[in-house]
Amino acid sequence: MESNIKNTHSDDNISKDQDNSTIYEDQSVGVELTRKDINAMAWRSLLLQASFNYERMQAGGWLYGLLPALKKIHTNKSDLSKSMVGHMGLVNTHPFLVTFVMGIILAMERSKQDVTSITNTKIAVAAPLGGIGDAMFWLTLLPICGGIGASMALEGSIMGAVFFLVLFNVVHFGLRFGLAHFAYRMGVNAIPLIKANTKKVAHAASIVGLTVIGALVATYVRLTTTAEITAGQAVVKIQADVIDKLMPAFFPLIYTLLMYALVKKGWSPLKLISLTMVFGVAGKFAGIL
Amino acid sequence: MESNIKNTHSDDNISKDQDNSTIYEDQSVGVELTRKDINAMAWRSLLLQASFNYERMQAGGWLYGLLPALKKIHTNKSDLSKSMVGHMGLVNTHPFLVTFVMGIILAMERSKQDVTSITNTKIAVAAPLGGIGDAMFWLTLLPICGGIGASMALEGSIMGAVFFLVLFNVVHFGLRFGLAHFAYRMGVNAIPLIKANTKKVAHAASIVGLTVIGALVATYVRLTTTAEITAGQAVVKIQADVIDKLMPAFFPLIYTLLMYALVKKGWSPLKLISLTMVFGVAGKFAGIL
Amino acid sequence: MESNIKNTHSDDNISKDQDNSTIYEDQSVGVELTRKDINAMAWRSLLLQASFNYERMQAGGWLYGLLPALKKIHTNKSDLSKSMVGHMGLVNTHPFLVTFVMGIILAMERSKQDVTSITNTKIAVAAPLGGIGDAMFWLTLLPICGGIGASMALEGSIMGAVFFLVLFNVVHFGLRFGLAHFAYRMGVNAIPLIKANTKKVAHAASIVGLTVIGALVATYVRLTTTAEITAGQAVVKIQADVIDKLMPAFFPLIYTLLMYALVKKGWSPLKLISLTMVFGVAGKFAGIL
Amino acid sequence: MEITLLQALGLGILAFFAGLDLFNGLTHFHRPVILGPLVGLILGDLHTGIITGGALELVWMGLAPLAGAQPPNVIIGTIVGTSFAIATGVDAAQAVAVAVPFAVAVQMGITFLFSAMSAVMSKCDVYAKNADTKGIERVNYLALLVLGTFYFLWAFLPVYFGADHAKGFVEMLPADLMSGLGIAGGMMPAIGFAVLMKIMLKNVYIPYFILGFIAAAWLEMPVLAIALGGLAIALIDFMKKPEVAENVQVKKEFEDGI
Amino acid sequence: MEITLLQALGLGILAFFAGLDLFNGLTHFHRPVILGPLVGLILGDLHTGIITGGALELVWMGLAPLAGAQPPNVIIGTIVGTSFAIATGVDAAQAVAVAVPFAVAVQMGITFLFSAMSAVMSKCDVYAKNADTKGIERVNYLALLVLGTFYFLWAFLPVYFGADHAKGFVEMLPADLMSGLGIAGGMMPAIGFAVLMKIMLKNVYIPYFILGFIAAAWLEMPVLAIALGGLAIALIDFMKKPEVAENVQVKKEFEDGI
Amino acid sequence: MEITLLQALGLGILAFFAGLDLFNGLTHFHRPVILGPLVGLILGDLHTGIITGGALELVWMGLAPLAGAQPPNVIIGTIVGTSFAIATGVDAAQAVAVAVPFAVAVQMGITFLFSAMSAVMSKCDVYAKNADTKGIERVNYLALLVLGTFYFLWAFLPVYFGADHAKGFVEMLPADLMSGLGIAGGMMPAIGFAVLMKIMLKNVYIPYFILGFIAAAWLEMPVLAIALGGLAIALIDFMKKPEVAENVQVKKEFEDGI
Ligand SMILES: OC[C@H]1O[C@H](O)[C@@H](O)[C@@H](O)[C@@H]1O
Ligand SMILES: OC[C@H]1O[C@H](O)[C@@H](O)[C@@H](O)[C@@H]1O
Ligand SMILES: OC[C@H]1O[C@H](O)[C@@H](O)[C@@H](O)[C@@H]1O
Repeated sequence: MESNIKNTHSDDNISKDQDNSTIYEDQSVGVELTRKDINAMAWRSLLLQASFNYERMQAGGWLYGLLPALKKIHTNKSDLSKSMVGHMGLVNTHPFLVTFVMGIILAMERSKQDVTSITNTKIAVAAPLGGIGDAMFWLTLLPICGGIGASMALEGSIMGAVFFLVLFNVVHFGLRFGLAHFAYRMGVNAIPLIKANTKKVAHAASIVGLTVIGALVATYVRLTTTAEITAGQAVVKIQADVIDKLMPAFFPLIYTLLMYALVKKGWSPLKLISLTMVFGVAGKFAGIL
Repeated sequence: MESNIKNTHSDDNISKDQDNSTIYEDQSVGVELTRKDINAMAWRSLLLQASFNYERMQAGGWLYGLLPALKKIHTNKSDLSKSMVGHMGLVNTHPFLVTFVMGIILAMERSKQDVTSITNTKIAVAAPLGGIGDAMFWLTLLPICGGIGASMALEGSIMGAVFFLVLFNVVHFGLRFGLAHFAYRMGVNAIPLIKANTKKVAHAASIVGLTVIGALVATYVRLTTTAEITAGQAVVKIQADVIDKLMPAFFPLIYTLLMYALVKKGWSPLKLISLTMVFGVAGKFAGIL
Repeated sequence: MESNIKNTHSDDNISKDQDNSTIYEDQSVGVELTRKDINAMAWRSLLLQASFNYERMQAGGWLYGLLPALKKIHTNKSDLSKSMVGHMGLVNTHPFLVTFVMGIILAMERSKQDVTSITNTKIAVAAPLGGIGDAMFWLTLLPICGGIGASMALEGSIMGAVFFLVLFNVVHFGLRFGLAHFAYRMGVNAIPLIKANTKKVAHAASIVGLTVIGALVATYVRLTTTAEITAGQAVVKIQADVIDKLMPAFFPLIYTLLMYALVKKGWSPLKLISLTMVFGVAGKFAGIL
Repeated sequence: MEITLLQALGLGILAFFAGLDLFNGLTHFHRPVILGPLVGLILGDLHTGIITGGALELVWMGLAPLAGAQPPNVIIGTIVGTSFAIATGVDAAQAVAVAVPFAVAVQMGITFLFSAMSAVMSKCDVYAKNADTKGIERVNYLALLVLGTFYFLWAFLPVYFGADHAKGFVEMLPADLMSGLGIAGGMMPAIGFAVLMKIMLKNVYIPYFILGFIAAAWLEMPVLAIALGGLAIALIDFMKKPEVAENVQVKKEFEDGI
Repeated sequence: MEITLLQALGLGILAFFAGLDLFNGLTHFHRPVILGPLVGLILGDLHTGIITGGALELVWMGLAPLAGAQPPNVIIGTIVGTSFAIATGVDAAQAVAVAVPFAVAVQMGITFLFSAMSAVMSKCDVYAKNADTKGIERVNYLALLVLGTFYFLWAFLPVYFGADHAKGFVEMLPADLMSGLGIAGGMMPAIGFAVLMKIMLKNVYIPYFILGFIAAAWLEMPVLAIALGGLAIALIDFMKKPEVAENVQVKKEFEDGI
Repeated sequence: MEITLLQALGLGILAFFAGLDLFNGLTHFHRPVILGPLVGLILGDLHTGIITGGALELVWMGLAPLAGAQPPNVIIGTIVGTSFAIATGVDAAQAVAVAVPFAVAVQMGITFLFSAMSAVMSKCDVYAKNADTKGIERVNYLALLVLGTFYFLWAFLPVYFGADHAKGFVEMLPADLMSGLGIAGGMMPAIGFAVLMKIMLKNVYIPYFILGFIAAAWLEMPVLAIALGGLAIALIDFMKKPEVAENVQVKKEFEDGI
């Protein structure tokens, strides 16, 4: 509850605080971006994660993707720098859906929205799309294409590889370019609507995002115990007789929540991976995994 | 969103516009309708679809069912005509649940509501009941009774027919007459409530209606492909290996949405049926259905 | 609808009516309750149902559990009596979760809330926890532990009994004492919040409660018919061919609703049990159960 | 076996009333499970009538007119199919094959009729304007007569002249055409749903359509269960409002407080 | 085998405490899986006790007092049933048959007791008024004593006098009566749910009841899953409010704007 | 079979580009089903490459980097595993055993790289401040170069020097260690989800997490279905607001009424 209210407030504050430094000097609408410009953006978005890192995540590649357009929009150097600085902030989203966010953002840049509301929109839309995209593409599209491809490959047919590559990338590039143009065009006509609804859209997207993450935890985290309680000739299989009856995917849930707690505690991915490996190996040796 | 808001508005307008021609001259509450009158209405409602057609759908039979009661209520000829004209407007609902709508409407007529709000209520309640009724009676009650009857018939027993006829019509006539009386009595005591809540009731009914329609699409539209991709000795069954893994009932959904688009484009049922038949036959010859 | 609105109002009235007799004379915050006091309360809560009866249900045992703490808090005799009288009102909740309610209530007593709002909170929180607790402990935890224990016992191992006793009571006493301390501590810091949110918390708890009860009806009430309709060599099994196709757990639902109607009519449990037994035996003799 | 003129007429009359029952009366004695035996009675082979009727009932399961959209016509399908089965002694499966093209033809015929019928509505408007109740009733009665006659002919003619040639006629048709029509039959309900959606679907209801679809497609819940679920959701929505009112009220006080 | 007076007394005392544990203490050592072995110990046949206890545990699975509504009494059922099994060496199934009538009788006895107990509440009111804490405690202790004694008798008497005749006695009863009582046992939970509903069910909660029912009846989800789902829905509802507040606020500004 | 220097270099270059494709380009030619055959081509045994690739694809199914969290590295796993299978002619299963430790090592290496890379961000800030677009681009290109080289080495070295000793090396490792790492691999996605949750999870969204979990854990619905369900819920929430607005308005009038 509180946290919820609190955060709402904070949001307001952000969107209210009108620190001048966040307003572009040149307020005249920037030049129209051509289809070529948007395509360029989409192509460059392929390098979104070139300089991926755990501090800013995709920030470097994100800015890289926007640069040509930003240069066209902000003829005034100090505005350009202002905008670039803003885009070096942490951002992380799904690499296929990123062009959707980029398109909207470029539309906002062009109409010279203040940097803060641009940043807010960027985060609000990008973050949930990360989870959604992972679910849709990494954990649904990919396994399906992979599964079909593999089944053909196991019969020794090279067609498996071809089938996989084609099926997967039709979706991939279709989305990457389609969304780029769609979002930019939409963005141009809908700036006010977007500013007004960013929060609502983000809210809706987060609902979908968290729903799928909840599903992913149960679907993709594999963790079961082999522990048993033996009593005379009677045996109780902890997993089959207790856990599964109570809550399937119990351990995956617990472990994910543990990871979550540690992440919030600020543990680095490296530490988490090490921990997981120790856990797995130790558990195996202890004979409970 | 917009469309939603827009339509809300339009509704308001309608319910606001107080064009006098929609007010009955004689505002004195009409004579009480006896059980006999309501029964008469229920009996006549059996001809609801006598003059069914794609312009007004059940309008003709609907008015036919109300006539005796309307004559009793509107002693004043010009009022009677006013009311009859109103009831010739398009209406379509489920033939079993129709008496529920009729009952409410008669109650409103009797208390001399203005024609517009009567029409609004009629449409608002009738439309969703169409979808709900189809789901409950044509696609749940009928298949169950039919299934049982058929299984008995296939064993050569005439009881199948008897069983079917009895079971089905107990429900049928029970509802037809039960709802007629219930709705009229309720209506009389609840006019204000009804006027106030028409929108809310319609909203609730629409929620149920669309939910079941979504279910019906997946349940009753049968459309699968036999197409395969062959590569060496490896074979990919589009339906089993791709579609079913991605979304069962994918084609039924697509085809329904296609029909929907065409219906909105104003295609006539005749054209849609022809199209469907061409599609089915062509698909068969092409070997993909 | 109405009933809903009505009840809302009534609630307001209650919480508004500030009959002085419900205000404690001594308004100074009572002495801090030590861990020992809370433990004492938890221990005594084991006798919650000592004087269980159908008029006040757990009232007697409830008061019994609170007494030592109440004596410490209300040094002033007339306040003590006022408080005790308040706690003799009907209350019923789950015996494991009761300490959660007790903890909150003691916190409120200590800060000398007026008796009415204490009573409201007690009822509002206790009632739904009854249904939830039954679902979680009597109908989920117990069958699971029992099932495991039994399966071991049937193999002749005494470990079944041990396993059952340990597993079950770890949860039991863990909750009983854990909740007691948690609730009291929470209560102390959150009185205002609690007073403000009682209604909302109760609402949330009731949602969960009714959801599980709906589930329990379908899960734990066992009632099916053996009736058949025979026609020539064709046979229709009412349960398998009609009911199960239409609605599994149809009869359990109907019978529960019947019981509910009778309970509201004021039938005593004794009468309901007798009725149920007559029904069961008669049905058996009639050959339809 | 020869089908006599009298029998053919009998079947025609049966079709007349069954045809009305499909949209009016709705006792559903027009369903194969009942119509089959009746045809059997008329043709003097009750048993085959019962069996074939049972078989056809399963074939037409789930096919009913939705929002006026016609599936392949069950009545003519049953009458022609059953008569054929009795006349030539083939089994149900083949009877179906024969029934289908007729069922489809009538499906289109009726759809055409319902389009044409639109014309008379303007006439009704006039009657209504003049409060001419008799006129309205006449229109409805006439419409019934037309519909019934239509059915009479579609049952009488093929059975009287066709029944014995039907086999040959059908064997002429390519098998793919037949099964193609069968497939089309399975798709027909989509049209009805589309019309229902045109009538009922506003943007706000799209989510509920999705939920219903999911429940049926993936959870494979029966329609009744899903309808109940929809009802529950609708009720929650229906009973929510007051709170808001309440809130506004709260607000009111809060303002006065100022 | 003969059951000695001492053993019968032992069982009576066991019943005394188990009886209290059913509503107080709630360690659930009164469940058959534990009570069975204990009876076995007393009667000197631990093994049979364990087996029979296990069997009876399954019979009584899911039968617990809900909202004070009594199912057939598990304790007397277990003690009489197990003793009988040990005494006469019949198998569990028959032991159950013998246990049922006693279990049912005690079920009614306890229900009666809980009705009668209402009387003493007024006494408690007086104690409360006088802030007489001792009084309140005395009432509770006495109530326990009464309940325990009741159990003692219901275990001691039938076992001491009945055990060996029980077989004959039960064989006298028509089989249908027995299985009829069994069926009734299966229906008993409905009473508890009904009482819970009386306490908790307001119109606004009907939809949630429906949702829970659907999830269990059609989706066959376990109760825990459904409870979690209910929790999620409740939380959504619980956390929604603020928004409204927010809106109102928005409104406020908007007004000021004027 | 001996792996020549040229072949090893070829594999190294393959790894270079595949490595970039894992995070950039994302055509996913880096997945085993395609990478396997490519390795096969280079080592002159296409068939084994295809088969092994198919097998490894299934092993890595569902393992992708989420929120930057690395699962055991699929590329080095595939290249080393497949080369080993081709070189020593063992079956896929054993190839996997060999692949795992390398895959895990690289998983950690990359994670380390992504931590180190954080350092250069401050550099980017400076470039940004000076609107030095070239600078930004340079950083990204360099980063790609570093990453690619890292992959080159991890493919080249083990294959060139290791491939034939790999078997011995792996046989030295205790079997439990290997399967323990396998188990850990299955747990890795939890890390990605945790990071996603850190980014997206506010209290208000907890209920939706629960609903998604229930749908997957108990109803075993596929992710797509659950996402659709979430979408429906989100839309309902999204389209609800206006009403409130409306209400407030109502309120407004009501006030004016005063
Ligand atoms: O859809 C509602 C209603 O529409 C038309 O009136 C006919 O198709 C009926 O069979 C159907 O029930
Ligand atoms: O229903 C809540 C509660 O009611 C009564 O107190 C008893 O039946 C308990 O067993 C039950 O848990
Ligand atoms: O989670 C969103 C996104 O996070 C990181 O950028 C990478 O792990 C991507 O693979 C993933 O899609």
